Amino acid sequence: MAEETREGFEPNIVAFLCNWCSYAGADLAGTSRIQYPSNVRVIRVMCTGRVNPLFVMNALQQGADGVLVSGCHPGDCHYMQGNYYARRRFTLMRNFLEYLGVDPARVRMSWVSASEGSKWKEVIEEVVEGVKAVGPMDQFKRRQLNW
Amino acid sequence: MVDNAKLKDVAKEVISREDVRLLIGYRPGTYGFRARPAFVENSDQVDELIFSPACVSNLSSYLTLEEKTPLPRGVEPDLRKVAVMVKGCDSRALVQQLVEKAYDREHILVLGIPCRGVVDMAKVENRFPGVISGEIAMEGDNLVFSFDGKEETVPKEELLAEKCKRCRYPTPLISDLLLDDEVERFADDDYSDITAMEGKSTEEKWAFWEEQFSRCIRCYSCRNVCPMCYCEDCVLDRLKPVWARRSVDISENTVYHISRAYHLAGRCIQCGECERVCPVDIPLMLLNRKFYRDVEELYDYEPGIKVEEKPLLSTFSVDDKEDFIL
Amino acid sequence: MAEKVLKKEKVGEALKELSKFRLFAPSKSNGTILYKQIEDPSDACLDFGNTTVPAKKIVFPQTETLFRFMLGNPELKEKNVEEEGTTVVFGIRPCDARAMGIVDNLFSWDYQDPYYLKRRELTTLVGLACIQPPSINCFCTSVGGEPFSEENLDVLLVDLGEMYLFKAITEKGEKLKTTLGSQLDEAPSDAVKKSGELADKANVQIKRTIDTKGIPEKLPTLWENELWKRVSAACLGCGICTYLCPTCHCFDIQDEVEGAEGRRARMWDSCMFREYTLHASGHNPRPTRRERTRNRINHKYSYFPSKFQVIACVGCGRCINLCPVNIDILEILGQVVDA
Amino acid sequence: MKNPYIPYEVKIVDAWYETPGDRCIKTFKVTFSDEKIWDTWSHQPGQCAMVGIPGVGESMFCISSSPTEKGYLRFSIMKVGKNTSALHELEAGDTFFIRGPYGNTFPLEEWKGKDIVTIGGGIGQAPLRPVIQYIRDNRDDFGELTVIYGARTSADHCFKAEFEELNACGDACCHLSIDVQEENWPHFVGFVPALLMEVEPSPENAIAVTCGPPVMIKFVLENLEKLGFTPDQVYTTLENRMKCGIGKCGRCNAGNLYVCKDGPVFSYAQLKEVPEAFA
Repeated sequence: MAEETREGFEPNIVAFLCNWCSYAGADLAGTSRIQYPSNVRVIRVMCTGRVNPLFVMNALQQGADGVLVSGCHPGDCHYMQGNYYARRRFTLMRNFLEYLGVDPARVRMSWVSASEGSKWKEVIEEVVEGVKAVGPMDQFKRRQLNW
Repeated sequence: MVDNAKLKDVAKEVISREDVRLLIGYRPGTYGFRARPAFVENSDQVDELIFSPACVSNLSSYLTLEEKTPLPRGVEPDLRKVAVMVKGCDSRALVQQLVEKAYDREHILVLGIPCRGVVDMAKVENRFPGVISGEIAMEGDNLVFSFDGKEETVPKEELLAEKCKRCRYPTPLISDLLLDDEVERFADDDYSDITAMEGKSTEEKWAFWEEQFSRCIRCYSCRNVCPMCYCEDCVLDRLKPVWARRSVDISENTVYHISRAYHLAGRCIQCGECERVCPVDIPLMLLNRKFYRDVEELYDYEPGIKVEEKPLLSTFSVDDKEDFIL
Repeated sequence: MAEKVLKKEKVGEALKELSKFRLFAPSKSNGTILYKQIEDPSDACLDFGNTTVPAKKIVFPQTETLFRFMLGNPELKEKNVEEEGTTVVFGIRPCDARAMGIVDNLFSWDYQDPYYLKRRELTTLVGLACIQPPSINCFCTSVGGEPFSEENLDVLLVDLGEMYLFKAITEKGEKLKTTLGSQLDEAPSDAVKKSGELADKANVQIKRTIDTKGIPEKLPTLWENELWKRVSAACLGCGICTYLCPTCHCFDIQDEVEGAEGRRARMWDSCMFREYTLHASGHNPRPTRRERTRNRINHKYSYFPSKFQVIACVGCGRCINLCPVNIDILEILGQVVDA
Repeated sequence: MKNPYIPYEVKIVDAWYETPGDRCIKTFKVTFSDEKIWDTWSHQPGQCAMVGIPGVGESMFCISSSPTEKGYLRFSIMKVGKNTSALHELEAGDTFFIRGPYGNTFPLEEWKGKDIVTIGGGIGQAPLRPVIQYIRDNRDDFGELTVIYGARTSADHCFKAEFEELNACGDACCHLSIDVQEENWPHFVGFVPALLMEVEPSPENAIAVTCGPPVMIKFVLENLEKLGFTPDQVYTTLENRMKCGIGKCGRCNAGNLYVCKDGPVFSYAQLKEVPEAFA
């Protein structure tokens, strides 16, 4: 059964990208015609520090199979420190979700700068591969059948 | 063990002070071996005050629980101190509330109770079912139960609350008056329950938590009893936007429990109240303690120890671990 | 008419037979006794005090859909309760059954509530008499109930040691008796007498009591009494006392949307929550826990009796047993009497 | 048996803003999408309806049109929360859903032959409007009609054109007020209770109906007593948070009265017995 659903499974990935680095990096990948998996849906935020862990949970509830939070490299944050706060937050969040039985491959974080179009491609490929390996999110996704 | 006669004397003195408006302590409960919170406003009420191993409640919750209604025109707010009795674990809630600047230090008067442990009331009621009225005292390493004109002695480790068996801070970390001699640390935490859970497979973990969360009826007692959950307007009650829907199903319950536990990351001081009050016995401390252990391991941080500390998630270190980041 | 008994070794068989319906019975989950839909008879646990969550959740689920819709489409698809089919609640305590009778008043008052009433119609209640009060805080005898009360039950089971006396009370009960046919045996001649003795013994084992006479009339006169501040001082404002009360019936209605699909659903609500009465303007007619506690007690012991001539409390003791800070309705009522 | 939780779809015939600002008031004139519902629908002044949009929610509003105004219903709604904000997005041609009518009515039959004084403040005029309209449409059945109304500023006045028309046609005597003086304001300046004392209506064979913010009601009731109105000559409406509208969900009670079923219209004599009425 699990094998069947995983066959040809194309995950939905929600990516929260910071305006100054990762969003520009993804943009650069696009304008440079770098091919990367189309599973990702991008939400632009001003800084990774703005990403509330509730956003991640809400995405997983609503049908995302994986979530990526990506921002500037440490030391490069447009707001000086936002990504440092985010790093602590998501380290704990990821450990916790793993503890509950949600595979850590579903919640990822990356540093992608505005010039790293090719890194963006690698990151997305790795995230998509990871989520494909663990299959569709079925733990606490909203189940409409029970309605 | 705190001498109850002395306790009453101190309480009388405190509540008679002009700068104290309220004293929060314990009094006997209405049935069985229970004790419950007492709110003393004048010296006539101090006679009912007690302290015993039945005094499980963390009274520091009440410092942030008061609902204020607009005062009538011309009436000045009562800014006098609130005196509160705290055990070792409870005192850490005060410290953490002060770290977060929930109120001013001058607002409270802390009556510290060095504590040798309190009972797990469920275990007690299982051991002595159907007792209408009884008292518990601690003598050395034994608990003495008196009821129906008789006394029974039980070794304390049999009926002690789980949190007490892991307690690192039996003596209050903050106090204006200490009601007894300091108690040396008599236990420590090896996090064996957490490691055991971490050792399970992803499927086993979720199967376990799914069963736990599906029992939840969302009465919010775990949130309301928590001394660290004091937001006036809880994010989980909001209608715009809705983060956790009011409907009770595994999805919303999971989000509720993740949010509750996560909001206590680096803030939970391990008083165990949430787990104690849960009517459907969800092992909430197993969630809170995971964060507690991680925070200690990753950031060498223990909440509720020093008033001067900064809250964990509003600080960072450039060298924080980041091995999972791509 | 010959009485029947259900021998304990045949309980499993009987449950198997009943599981062709939507069958609920007490079940142990992590040490907590809760009603659970039973497919495997071994999941049921009849050796219990009382369930933590009352049986009301079977006829009045904590969350239930009222109707579904697609966004932008005016067609509203009403939830069909009939589809749930015949339901049997096995092992309900007499207090919980009595509570359903009390709540029936509310849901059939003026406007008929189709969801609740349909479910009540589909449900057969197989009660289990309390040989011993399940907790020291049981006080059913003070509010018109009894450990062996047959009120609102379709069948009453009495534990006689080796077997349960099977007493069909209503037509639905007789029907169930027919369904169980071969699982039931002829009762020994002394069974009814034995059951009567047990009932007398059970009544006197209730330790806590209160004389409720006059309370409904007295409560309105105590509106500004200082007792309300005293009894509510420790209240945390959680929903335990109301969610776990078998007669509490308040609900909230919320709309939920997933993509283009939506539903309007109702879910339990509690008068002990601040949001319960909060106006959109920010004004709250019950601004503190003092007013909310006062409303809870008044609703059960004054408002409800003034409308339906019955106290909305069955003395199951759950709100006392499970209150985190030992707020005790018997103590409150005692203060009302003394005030 | 009709399921009382299932609402009817209505279509907006016309919609306009009564007042500007953050808490603006918009009036909707609606008719049932299914014309046949008119055959079973009947409401009286004072009654309410649950108004909502599936996917957003519903809330209780008074029906601000009189049953004598055939073929449509009116709702005047202030923007305060989630549901009202969504309703304000709607324009003529759009649809929303209503169910009702709920609650009791103003006892207009009993009031026949009497002088009527309405005292309203802000959006509180909405439940009074059907009373005024009903009297206008049955003008000979009633005595003198005095309309007292105030809002914070002249821009915050609801139903402006209707007041002008009322005065002009002689059906009623209108007295308007604003809280603070503005340029070119010809009428009273001050709070509604003060305007009431200025107008000084006679309590003889008269009925007073008041609706508005709680503070205003409190002082209006006091002043009516000073003017000699007895509590059974004074009527008002209550409002509370509601969910079901049919006496089940429990939250709208004031003492032992359900506002949705026993109300919203109460005489002051009734409310004096209910301690929670003005909470």
